[in-house]
Amino acid sequence: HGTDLRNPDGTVNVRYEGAANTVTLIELASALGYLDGIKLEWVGNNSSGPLSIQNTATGETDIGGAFSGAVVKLQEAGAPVTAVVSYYGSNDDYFVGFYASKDSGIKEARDLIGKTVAVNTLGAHSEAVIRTHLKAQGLSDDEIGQVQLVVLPPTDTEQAVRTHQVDVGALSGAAQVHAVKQGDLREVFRDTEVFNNFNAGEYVLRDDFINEYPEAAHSLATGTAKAANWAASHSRDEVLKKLTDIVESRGRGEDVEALQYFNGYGVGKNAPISDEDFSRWIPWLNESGIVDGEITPSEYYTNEFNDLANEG
Amino acid sequence: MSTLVLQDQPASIDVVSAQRKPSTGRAIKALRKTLYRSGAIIGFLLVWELVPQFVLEPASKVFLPPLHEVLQQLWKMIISGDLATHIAASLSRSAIGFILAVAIGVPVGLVVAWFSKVGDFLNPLLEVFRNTAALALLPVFTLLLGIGELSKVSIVLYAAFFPVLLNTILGARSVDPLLIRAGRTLGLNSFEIFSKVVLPASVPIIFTGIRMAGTSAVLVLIAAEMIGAKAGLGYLITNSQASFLIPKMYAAILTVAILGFAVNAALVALERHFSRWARA
Amino acid sequence: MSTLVLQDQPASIDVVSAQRKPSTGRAIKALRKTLYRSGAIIGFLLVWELVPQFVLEPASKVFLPPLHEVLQQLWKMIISGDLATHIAASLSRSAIGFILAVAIGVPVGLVVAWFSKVGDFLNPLLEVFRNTAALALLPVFTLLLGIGELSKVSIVLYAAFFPVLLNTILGARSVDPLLIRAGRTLGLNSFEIFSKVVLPASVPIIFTGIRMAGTSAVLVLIAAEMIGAKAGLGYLITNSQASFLIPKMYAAILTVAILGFAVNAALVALERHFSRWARA
Amino acid sequence: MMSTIEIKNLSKTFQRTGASEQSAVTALESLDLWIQDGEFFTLVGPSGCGKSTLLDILAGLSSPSRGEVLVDGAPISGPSLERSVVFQQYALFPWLTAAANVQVGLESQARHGQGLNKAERRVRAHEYLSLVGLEGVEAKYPHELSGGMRQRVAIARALAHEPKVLLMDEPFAALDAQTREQLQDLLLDIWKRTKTTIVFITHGIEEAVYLGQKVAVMSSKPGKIKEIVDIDLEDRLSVDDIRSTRRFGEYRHHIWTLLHNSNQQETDTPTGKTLVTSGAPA
Amino acid sequence: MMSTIEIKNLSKTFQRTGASEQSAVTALESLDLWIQDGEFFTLVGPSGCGKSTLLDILAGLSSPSRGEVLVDGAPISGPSLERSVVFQQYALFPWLTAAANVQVGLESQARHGQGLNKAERRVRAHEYLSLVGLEGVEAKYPHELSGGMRQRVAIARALAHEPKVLLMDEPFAALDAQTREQLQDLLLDIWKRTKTTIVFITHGIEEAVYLGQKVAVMSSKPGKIKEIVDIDLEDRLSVDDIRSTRRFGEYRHHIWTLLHNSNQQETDTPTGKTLVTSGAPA
Ligand SMILES: Nc1ncnc2c1ncn2[C@@H]1O[C@H](COP(=O)(O)OP(=O)(O)OP(=O)(O)O)[C@@H](O)[C@H]1O
Ligand SMILES: Nc1ncnc2c1ncn2[C@@H]1O[C@H](COP(=O)(O)OP(=O)(O)OP(=O)(O)O)[C@@H](O)[C@H]1O
Ligand SMILES: [Mg+2]
Ligand SMILES: [Mg+2]
Repeated sequence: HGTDLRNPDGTVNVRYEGAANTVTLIELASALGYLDGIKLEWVGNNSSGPLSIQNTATGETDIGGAFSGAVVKLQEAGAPVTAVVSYYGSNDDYFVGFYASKDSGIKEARDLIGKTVAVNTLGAHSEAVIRTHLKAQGLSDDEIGQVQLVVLPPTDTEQAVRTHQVDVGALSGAAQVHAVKQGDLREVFRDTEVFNNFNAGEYVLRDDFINEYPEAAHSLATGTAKAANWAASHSRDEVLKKLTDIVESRGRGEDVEALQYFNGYGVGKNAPISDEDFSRWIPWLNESGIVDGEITPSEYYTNEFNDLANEG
Repeated sequence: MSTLVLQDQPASIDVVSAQRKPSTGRAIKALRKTLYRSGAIIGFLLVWELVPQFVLEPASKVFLPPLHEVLQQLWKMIISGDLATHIAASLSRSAIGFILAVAIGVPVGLVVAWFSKVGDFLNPLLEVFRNTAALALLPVFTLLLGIGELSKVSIVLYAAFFPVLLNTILGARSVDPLLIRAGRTLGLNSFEIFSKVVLPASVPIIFTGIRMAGTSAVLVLIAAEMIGAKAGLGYLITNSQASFLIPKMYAAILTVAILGFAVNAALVALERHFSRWARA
Repeated sequence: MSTLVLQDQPASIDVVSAQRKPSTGRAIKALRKTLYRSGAIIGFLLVWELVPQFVLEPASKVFLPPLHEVLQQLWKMIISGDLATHIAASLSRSAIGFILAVAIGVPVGLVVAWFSKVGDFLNPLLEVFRNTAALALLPVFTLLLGIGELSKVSIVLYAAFFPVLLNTILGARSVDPLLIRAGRTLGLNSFEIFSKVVLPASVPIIFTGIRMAGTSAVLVLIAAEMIGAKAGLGYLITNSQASFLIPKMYAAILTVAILGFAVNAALVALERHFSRWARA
Repeated sequence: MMSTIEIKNLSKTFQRTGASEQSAVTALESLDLWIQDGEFFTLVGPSGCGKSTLLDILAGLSSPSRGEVLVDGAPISGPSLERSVVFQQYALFPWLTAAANVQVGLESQARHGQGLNKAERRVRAHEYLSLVGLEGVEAKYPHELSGGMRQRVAIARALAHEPKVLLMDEPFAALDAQTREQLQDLLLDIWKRTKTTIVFITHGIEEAVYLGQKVAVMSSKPGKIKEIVDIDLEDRLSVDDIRSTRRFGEYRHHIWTLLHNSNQQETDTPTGKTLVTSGAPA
Repeated sequence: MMSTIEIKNLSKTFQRTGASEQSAVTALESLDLWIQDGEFFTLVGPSGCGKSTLLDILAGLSSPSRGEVLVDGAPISGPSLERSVVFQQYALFPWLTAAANVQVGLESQARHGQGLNKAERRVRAHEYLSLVGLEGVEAKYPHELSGGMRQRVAIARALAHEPKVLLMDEPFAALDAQTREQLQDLLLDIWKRTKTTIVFITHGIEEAVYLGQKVAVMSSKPGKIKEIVDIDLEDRLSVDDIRSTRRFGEYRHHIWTLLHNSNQQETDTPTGKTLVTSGAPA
């Protein structure tokens, strides 16, 4: 993309999009001093993974992260990007759950037929999980088709479920904790029931960025993995203190209160990427017509820059 | 800039019969004229087709596919009936909101204009609301009215209401007082003055408002559908974008363009019809 | 509806001197009038304050906080300077886009109107673009121009351009041909006819377009800022919403409302100034 | 079909509230006038002398400040179909065809239960359009008609419901000289046939003399009747170009003198008078 | 300041392209006319006979289809400050003050290097506004003036750059009768002082006779000069109400007869003629 990203001091300037009231893994990595030779430049907030990696593909940012399925779709559409490190996943602490109002009578997969489900963005994690789950629960394609997905900002989802504007809402992270705390919602299922613990999304870099600044790619991937490990290995209080410091010092007019709902990044140790992280979604990708037949997962990613992953 | 003001009218009176058998010479001329007039559009479409293919680098081409790919995609959606579903969803929302806006805006506007006390009272509030970008209120509509059809129709109603209302007030206020005097001497009572003089006299200006409302309705609806919808053209655009179905996204945008054009043309035709008596 | 057409002018001629010392009776009257006129706004604000406190259930109250909470929040943001930053970001974007739209739209409009061949050629394309909701194109702008200032300013430019352009064309076309003939007999050449007759004669209609452009510019900017921005009022709204800072969101919306009102008032004042010669 | 109009001690004052202090304009002061059954009564006077004010009061569109106006002995309480008005600017409803315009008054009558049915109304409209020399324009909209034709439609509209009195406020002022003369003849012809009482306001001395049996000359500030001149000319339509005759010239001159003297004090600055000409088309 | 106008065998045809076949309207046919230095020349004729067409050609705003028009021996090649025009609808620039309107022609002159400087232009504007009886309105916008005052400004504007010829197309038609008479007198007065050649179009026979040294009567379809009447009256301004005199009546009648005969065939249906009155204010 032609623009020289190198700063006068020799560091590489890396543009990225953040998220409101949240500290992303690279931000944490940077704050922890794990990003050698990198200077992060915040260009705005974004709550959609697909848009985030699109902006990376078009050169608006240099790093973006999204759900694996979206990474596949972007590459299948022809964009020259490669995934270099996992940046979120699902485990017992951090996961995507599907919640209905307690008085709604929705308890299991079959109850979802003909109902509406709110998700944060289409074509991504929640959609893929719910489709896969319904299929696994033995629903026919026709029945699955009757489950309507609606895009809603996560903050609206809670209220929308409570007031029955949607029947079920997909929630994760802070919005999830906030909603569950009220005690009037019931979890119908969560993504870890479908796949156990898994890495769900990757940071991607543009291929030309990788070629031009391999050491920066290296620093980003490894730093992210280190930060994920740091968050998993420190006490909640320590992590929260760090995150609070970061949010308070960056002055984006955010709400530190929201951090109290933080419950990890869900990403596995060392944040590696595996073939499975992509092949897991093949049925859904096929069904939604984005890819035909088999895919070769190894084309989409590399662990080459993640030293921790290479160590095993 | 025509100084030939006299020309049109007598000519159109005399020649109604002669017009029935256009000569071939005229046909060719008309064709050439049409071609000339479509020149810019054709040029634009050509650029769209050729630039992505021959000028852009592959990485950009992904996000700006050539026209034929977009048309193929459009055709697919037409065949499958998908497009019809989305158009129907968008059209019905904007139609309901728009019709409500007209149905409420015109009578309220007439009342406000007629009873100038009411106007004095309401005007400042109306001014504030009118100048509050509908989209800034989108979150409020979602919070208060939910994410369903109600909030979408409401925001369309909101966006379309003010142009209708304000033009109705303007129209009714600018009715020639002479016509009202004439009406009174012809035995019309207050209500008849209202319905038979003020209303018809305001029609041309009201229609300007209605046309503006049509534009607003479409604009705001697209934005509203980008958030919390499961069908509609706005939904189709964001959804396609999120799934990197870029030709599909352009097909949806093209549809919005054509739809916007058609809605406007329809309103202009309606306006012509209802204002045909207005000074030529 | 006033039939008292004669009244204003002679009165304003005779009484300029008498007006200098308004009596207290008049002051009270003016005050009462102002109060009456603000009645609806005050009523609205009261409802906003009281309904959330006494009517709504607590769960809904979270999403519609009473006015004083919103004002507190607004005050905090004013004190901290946050609000100024966001206003500055939004204002500068819309101002740049808007000024560009005027600077390009007016000359292009005049040329199109004057050279009717050019008009014939461009018109269909302009019609299509004009009716394409700017927000439907937002993804395209982001794809092609990125998520930075350029794409935001461009979308404002796009949205503001068409009202200016089309009203300029309309204005220039509806210039009384008699004035042009008069100009020619007074020794004006083509360019002077253009700059000294057509342009000033079109000013009132051009200004209508400019006012519409102002509204469009704000509307579209808010939407653009809702997607991918790091400052600006649209960003403030969505960001506050995403952070559950509901009073902050309302404070931002209130700011948009006041800003919209102020922009419109400023444009109306400008219009008055430039059109003061137009028939009263 | 006829009516006597008695105006007794009529005054009209306008309050002006635009400014800090209320100033009042006395448009008419202590005006007395007697207009007979079936008379063609013309009224000339300088701009702003209160002609239109008087006509408005006769039409019931505004009410006297003092004094009274009786039509056939009864005071005027508002507009009525018995007194039709023809305005200078035609005042046709532009969204109605010529025929529909002519039927407006007829429909009002019908709503009050004393009128014609729909078919009869259409016939009547046709009849009155023919009376003013307009046949075949029933379906045309006002903007498709010339100024002269529009004023003919307005006259047909004013007459169709057969009022007792026809009030006309400079009806021909906006027309060109030749069309004006045509319509003057048309009006005389109609008057002779229908014998409707006509009150006709004009600025034109020639027009006043040509049309009126009586010409009232008004003076201004405040508006008063200066003199009423009886016009004794042979039938205008039977003589070729009566306007060029000596007798006509004498009447003309007499009224000219009356007007000229009454104008004298105000016309010292040539602008003085025209300032008030707010009625002139812009 | 004066100029001879020679019109030789002038024809003007308008092509109408609105319909399927091109139809042509012959507005003027083989017209010959000779207007002398400093003459006050009036032109009357029925609506649509080509009066405005002729004036447009004289102004250089449109060109002849055949024949030629010479001013002081040279053919007209376009509009020129030597020939000023006053239109019926004033045609003032509404965004300019009265004084600024009057200066438009002066500024054009200045741009061509043969004019006055800024201060002189202001003085000149004041001078000509005084000439038409308007003092103290320099800073007013047209909408603040009455119709009569506007037309005065238009006359001042036409004269300020001291043209050789003043062309006037029904300049007083939109004014009320009394204002019109005032402006007629004003115009005569100016003409006597400046001795500018004036070509004055009107519908009004009275106006034509009152103003003109010569009255050309036109007939229509196609437009031709029917007769040119020399008017031999004493100085209008020195006689009280010359319009009511016998001699005036005779001229009036003579022209009336000329017009009446020429109109005869077209006026059979009263609507026939007025249809063409497209110039009437709507
Ligand atoms: N509604 C009104 N309010 C205040 N003053 C008025 C009103 N109507 C008329 N006048 C004043 O009353 C006087 C008479 O006006 P009117 O219109 O009756 O005159 P006119 O004789 O019809 O004049 P013209 O010949 O110009 O039509 C004028 O001084 C005018 O300014
Ligand atoms: N630009 C034009 N195109 C076509 N026909 C025209 C045009 N201008 C004038 N005519 C025709 O030429 C004839 C003469 O018109 P012109 O305006 O000169 O008449 P006039 O004597 O000025 O009429 P009036 O008294 O109504 O002003 C009319 O038949 C008119 O319809
Ligand atoms: Mg009057
Ligand atoms: Mg003419």
